[in-house]
Amino acid sequence: MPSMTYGEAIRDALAVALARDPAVLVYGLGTPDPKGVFGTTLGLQATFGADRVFDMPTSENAMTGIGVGAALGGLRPVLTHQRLDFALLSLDQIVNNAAKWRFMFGGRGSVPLTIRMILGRGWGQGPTHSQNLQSWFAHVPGLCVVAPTTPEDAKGLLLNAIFGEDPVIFLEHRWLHNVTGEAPEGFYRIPFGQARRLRAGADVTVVAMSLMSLEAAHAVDHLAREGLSCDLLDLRSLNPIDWPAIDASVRRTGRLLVVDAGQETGGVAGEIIAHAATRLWGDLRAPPRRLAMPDAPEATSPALTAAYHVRAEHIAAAIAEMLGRSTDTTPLVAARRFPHDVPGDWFRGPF
Amino acid sequence: MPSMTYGEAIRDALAVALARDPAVLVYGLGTPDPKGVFGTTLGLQATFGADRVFDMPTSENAMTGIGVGAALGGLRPVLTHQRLDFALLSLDQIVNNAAKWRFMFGGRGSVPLTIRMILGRGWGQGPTHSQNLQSWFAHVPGLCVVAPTTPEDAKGLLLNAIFGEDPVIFLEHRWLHNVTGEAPEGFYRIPFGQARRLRAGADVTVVAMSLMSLEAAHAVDHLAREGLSCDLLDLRSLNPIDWPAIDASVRRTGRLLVVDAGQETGGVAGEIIAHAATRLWGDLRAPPRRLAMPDAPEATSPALTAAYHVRAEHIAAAIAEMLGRSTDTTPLVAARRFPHDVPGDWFRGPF
Amino acid sequence: MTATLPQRLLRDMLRIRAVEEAIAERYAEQKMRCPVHLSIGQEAPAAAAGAALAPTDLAVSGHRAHAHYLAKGGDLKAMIAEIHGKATGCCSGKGGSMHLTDLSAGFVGSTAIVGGTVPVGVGLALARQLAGRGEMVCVFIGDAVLETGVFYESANFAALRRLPVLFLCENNLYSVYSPLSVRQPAGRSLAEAASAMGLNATAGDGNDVLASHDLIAAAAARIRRGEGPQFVELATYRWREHCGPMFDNDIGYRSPAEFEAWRALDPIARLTRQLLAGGGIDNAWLAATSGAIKDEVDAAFAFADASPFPGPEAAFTDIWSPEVAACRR
Amino acid sequence: MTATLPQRLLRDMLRIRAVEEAIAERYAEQKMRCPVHLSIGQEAPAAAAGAALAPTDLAVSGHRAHAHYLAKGGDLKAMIAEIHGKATGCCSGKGGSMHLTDLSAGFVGSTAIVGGTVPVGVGLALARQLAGRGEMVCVFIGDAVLETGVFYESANFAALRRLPVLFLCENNLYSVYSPLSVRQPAGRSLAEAASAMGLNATAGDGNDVLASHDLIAAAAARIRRGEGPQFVELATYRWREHCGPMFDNDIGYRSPAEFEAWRALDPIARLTRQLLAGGGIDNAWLAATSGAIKDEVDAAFAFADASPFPGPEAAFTDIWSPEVAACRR
Ligand SMILES: Cc1ncc(C[n+]2csc(CCOP(=O)(O)OP(=O)(O)O)c2C)c(N)n1
Ligand SMILES: Cc1ncc(C[n+]2csc(CCOP(=O)(O)OP(=O)(O)O)c2C)c(N)n1
Ligand SMILES: [Mg+2]
Ligand SMILES: [Mg+2]
Repeated sequence: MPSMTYGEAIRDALAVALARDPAVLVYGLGTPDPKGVFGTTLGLQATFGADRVFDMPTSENAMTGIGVGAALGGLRPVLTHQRLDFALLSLDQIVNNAAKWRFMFGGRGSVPLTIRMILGRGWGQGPTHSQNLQSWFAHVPGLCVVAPTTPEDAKGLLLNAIFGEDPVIFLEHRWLHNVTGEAPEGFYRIPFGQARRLRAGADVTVVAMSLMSLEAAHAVDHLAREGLSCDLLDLRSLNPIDWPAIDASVRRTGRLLVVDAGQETGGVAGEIIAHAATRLWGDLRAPPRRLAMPDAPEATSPALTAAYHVRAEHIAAAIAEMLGRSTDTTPLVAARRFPHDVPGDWFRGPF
Repeated sequence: MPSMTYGEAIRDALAVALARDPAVLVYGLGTPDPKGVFGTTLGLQATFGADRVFDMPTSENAMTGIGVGAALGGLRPVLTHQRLDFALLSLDQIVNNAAKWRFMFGGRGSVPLTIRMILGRGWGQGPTHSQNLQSWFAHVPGLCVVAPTTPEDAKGLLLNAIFGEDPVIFLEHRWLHNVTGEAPEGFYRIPFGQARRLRAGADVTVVAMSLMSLEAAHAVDHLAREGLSCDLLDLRSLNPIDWPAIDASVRRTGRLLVVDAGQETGGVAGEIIAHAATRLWGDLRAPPRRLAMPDAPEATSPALTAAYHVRAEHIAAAIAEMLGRSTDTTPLVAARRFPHDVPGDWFRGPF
Repeated sequence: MTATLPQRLLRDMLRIRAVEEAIAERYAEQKMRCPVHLSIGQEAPAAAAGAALAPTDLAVSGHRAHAHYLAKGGDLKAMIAEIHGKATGCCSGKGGSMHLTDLSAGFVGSTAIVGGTVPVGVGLALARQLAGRGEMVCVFIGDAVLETGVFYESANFAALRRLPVLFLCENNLYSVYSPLSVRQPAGRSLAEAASAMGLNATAGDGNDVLASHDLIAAAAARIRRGEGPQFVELATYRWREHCGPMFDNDIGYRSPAEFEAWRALDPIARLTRQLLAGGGIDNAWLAATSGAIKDEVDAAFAFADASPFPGPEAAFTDIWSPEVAACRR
Repeated sequence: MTATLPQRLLRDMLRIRAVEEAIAERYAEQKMRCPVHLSIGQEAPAAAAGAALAPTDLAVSGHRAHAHYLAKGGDLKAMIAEIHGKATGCCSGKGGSMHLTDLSAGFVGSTAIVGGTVPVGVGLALARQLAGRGEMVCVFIGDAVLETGVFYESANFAALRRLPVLFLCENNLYSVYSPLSVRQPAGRSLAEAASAMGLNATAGDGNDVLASHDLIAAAAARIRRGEGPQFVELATYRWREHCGPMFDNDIGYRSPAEFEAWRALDPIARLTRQLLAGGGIDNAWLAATSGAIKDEVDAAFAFADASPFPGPEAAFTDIWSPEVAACRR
């Protein structure tokens, strides 16, 4: 399998989809511009034409409804928001039209519309460029929500979104765009509703998603070196959720930590914990736990984001505590050789 | 204390607020029309003038932002949506401006904007006129969310919303408008973050809100006649939540049922159960439980709403089951002498 | 003998009115348990559009859509059954009066959020344009839609891409009980606002069905010639209450005199007089047509009455695609 | 001696440019860790508005707001500290470059969602009108704002209530890297679209600061006379990249020739030439003014550098009011 970045995997998925089916459209602010949505749409207009790959006015609400209409008209549109935050303008169309069309017309018509939303963080993105409202979308009957972590999953889940028959919220974290991994060539689909086991283990079940799965993997690897064995599930799909995988893991470990990529109160982690508490009561040997973004907007100053996000060291410490152990997390912190508010050395601002 | 309907209590709160402070504005679609938003705004324009009590264009997003600006300009606006569903058009202004203004400007400016949202149900309201997205709002840092059940609380919480310094989502259920109760005359405020104990009991803690608190009270009274003793908390405020009251009750009863007025996945009930599972683990003697609207839009046909909502009999059965008992809920069902899709005899359609 | 255009228009208006009046009459029986927004008095724009559009053209609409659905050729029985919440309804009972669809007639859907289908119609037009097909899309809107941001956003994109879409605006002066004066600045016409967005806009008398038809047909012809999106504003008046079966001139938001003035412009009476005078129809035609319509309407109500309700499990289907629904279990 | 209007305008433009260039120069030091949208090249509309508005008038803006904040009298030190994420910043480090506020100068706030402050400005105007006070509100917008639904909704309400609000639109031809041609239909002017909503609209050369000032002052005068909301479109051009400190004429979305043509219209060079020629200023004035500005800018950066960062606990304050925050504990 070729190695590529997460961003390249998304571009690859779009190129494969556009080539495979003339019904596929790719649009959104800046789609054909020289930056190509962080590289994810570069060159697509040149190859597939301005009819199918195009820019749009700053009209998020209408352009979502236009995607709904295009989908009802037989197309498979992919709309991209450079930040999830901008999609707040389009929630009426997402919730009242895209998510409900199939239901409210009794199955007459479906809306295969994919909406990519990029999650911002750090480098002063600030209060309105770094929200992750994933739990909102997961709350809406009729929507699917995916938040892939790896290039392979990003490509396979995006293709599944495009060629499926549901409206899909596709959440991609800006900090994952430069992460590298192997991904199959050509066309393949990864079905929704299946978590991926990133690490197998016996002592505690850790459920994470998106960027948090990478942080959790660092934590789990660190603890493995100290003899603790964690079962790490990358959720991938937030609706539908892979309850069988979570249930099976918790039944084995008796312990559950959920690491949420969104804010704590009313988040996806809470839902998973509620599920475990109500349905896996007898299997839990200790109180379940969650780590999440605090109930606060992300501020702009780097001084105010330093203690804001959940990182590997917090996850490792929480797991150790759940197991009545202690762990020295300094190596985890020391492994990061760049400031806390950037995803890596490659990032020099401004976006 | 005079007796009044819930709708009259809201009208009373608005009249008291308008009379007390010239900064108070009341607006929204139909505010001064002959129906007066189900009676809740009747006559206010005649008394307080068209400058302060007014209709608006069908421009939910701008009219919310205008409320934000008016609040920043020193006013205390109350905006009403005849259905919560219409507010989906205004989420950008609610989340990115109203909820964040104080934070993103470092405390320079606050937004005392009250947004009333009426929750629809039954009589064919259908998929886009009967949503309760309360958990969305409760997820947003900077917003307060209240969902009163009684006339007294409706008035006191609305006055607290209007004269407080936060943006508040005030959720009023259409089926509560005709419910009668006593409410104090004149000006009074009920602070947020305080649940109200509707029934005191020892065997199980039941947490409910809005219309579900009434259903739960029926269930609890029914079970009391069978010797089961429930501690029923009417949440009133969904953000902030009265954790001390919930914690104290669960510590005594060891059992928790949450009855959600919204949909199950990602709902407020899940959050309360997650809280209990993570923080009250040692106090719980049995798995916590929740009842909620199913993860489906509400359909229009009465045949499709008959088994859709949670009613007193479901709550009673769930509680009995949690206590290893059985209960005959036929009296609860028999007590309702009108069709399942209307709040009472007084309702003859269409809205 | 096939009907002349005026005959078709008159027949369609008579049929729409008969259906609406039957709903109004029977609403109190409490068997139609959903909100209904009737078009009695404003049948002309719908009938005119129905005749000007090709059967393969598409249409979308809003809360007051019975007339549009019927004029576009939507199945009457399925609509009445839908309003009754029956399994045989056009949405299998899930949508009610405010959600109508008949894909075989090109009526894609009406929904209940003001302005909500405006971009949907534009998206359908985009799909048609990309497919290189000649069909156009008609988006039925009311005067309040000119207050929604999504209208301007949609119109801008339609103009930008020169999409084959017609915005057909029935200006009946009111949004619920609110007159235009509390919603839009005095002296600004709807057509002007639309025109400034890049739509080719015309306006006319929405109680004159022949003139309305000419305006719409001309706009449709421009669309088919590739001249881009069009806007037609038709002045008309709703006779009954905003939602529900009653008259409401007594409650104070509009004067009985205003109502009477508009009722005198009844588009059906007007065309009937015209055709009777000019020999386009005779009383026999009228009696036969009304009789046939009455039978059809009665049959539709009988069909709805006789139809079964959906089973309770149907409340939980058609939410996700079958594949996704399967893994949510 | 007090400055003449042209002197004030020139000084304000020079000051804005000096601040922006200082930011651009130092951005690579990675101490300003937030997105910055510079107004270099398009200083004239801001300076003109700053001079035409009264200090008690209010203003709101969007992502590209440094110039507006400074022209309205916003505190320079607090802005530079804010961009540095310092506790002394105008938002105590919470907002960064895209969130500026100085209530004492009437600059209520700028935010980062395109169109987001448009209704906020209208709401402020409503509050001012109801208070019976003479102040007006200026809403700074870019050309992309004419694509947002909220603009039309807000303009409609402003026109309906004849609110004292000025929409000041800097048309710099681009939204990020997207030219107007991919966003709005050819041949439609922004001012026309605004005018059709009921705003009194004028348009002019945004690189001619004196003409811009006259247009804005005339619009402001109409507002103060109670003639209702106004719209002024000023044509201008952003010299640097959309976001960040660099030039970007090499990346292909616009031609170097276009850039050079606009740069030749530099509003600062133009007014400088004019004033030097007409005796409105001399070289000594220029040197003194530039020197004072340089000192002020250097002092602002020194202030920012010397200022402390906010403590980490400040990440979790100012979310709810103190009363509500207390019961969330
Ligand atoms: C976004 C939204 N806001 C409010 C409503 C409530 N509402 C239902 S119909 C209606 C009036 C619409 O008026 P108009 O478009 O003129 O159509 P008419 O009823 O006159 O045919 C309103 C405001 C709604 N359905 N959706
Ligand atoms: C609702 C929304 N959509 C998209 C963006 C991304 N965005 C930031 S600035 C900008 C361009 C705005 O262009 P214009 O209004 O012309 O202002 P300019 O940058 O040219 O000064 C865009 C699209 C945003 N901030 N908000
Ligand atoms: Mg109307
Ligand atoms: Mg621009």
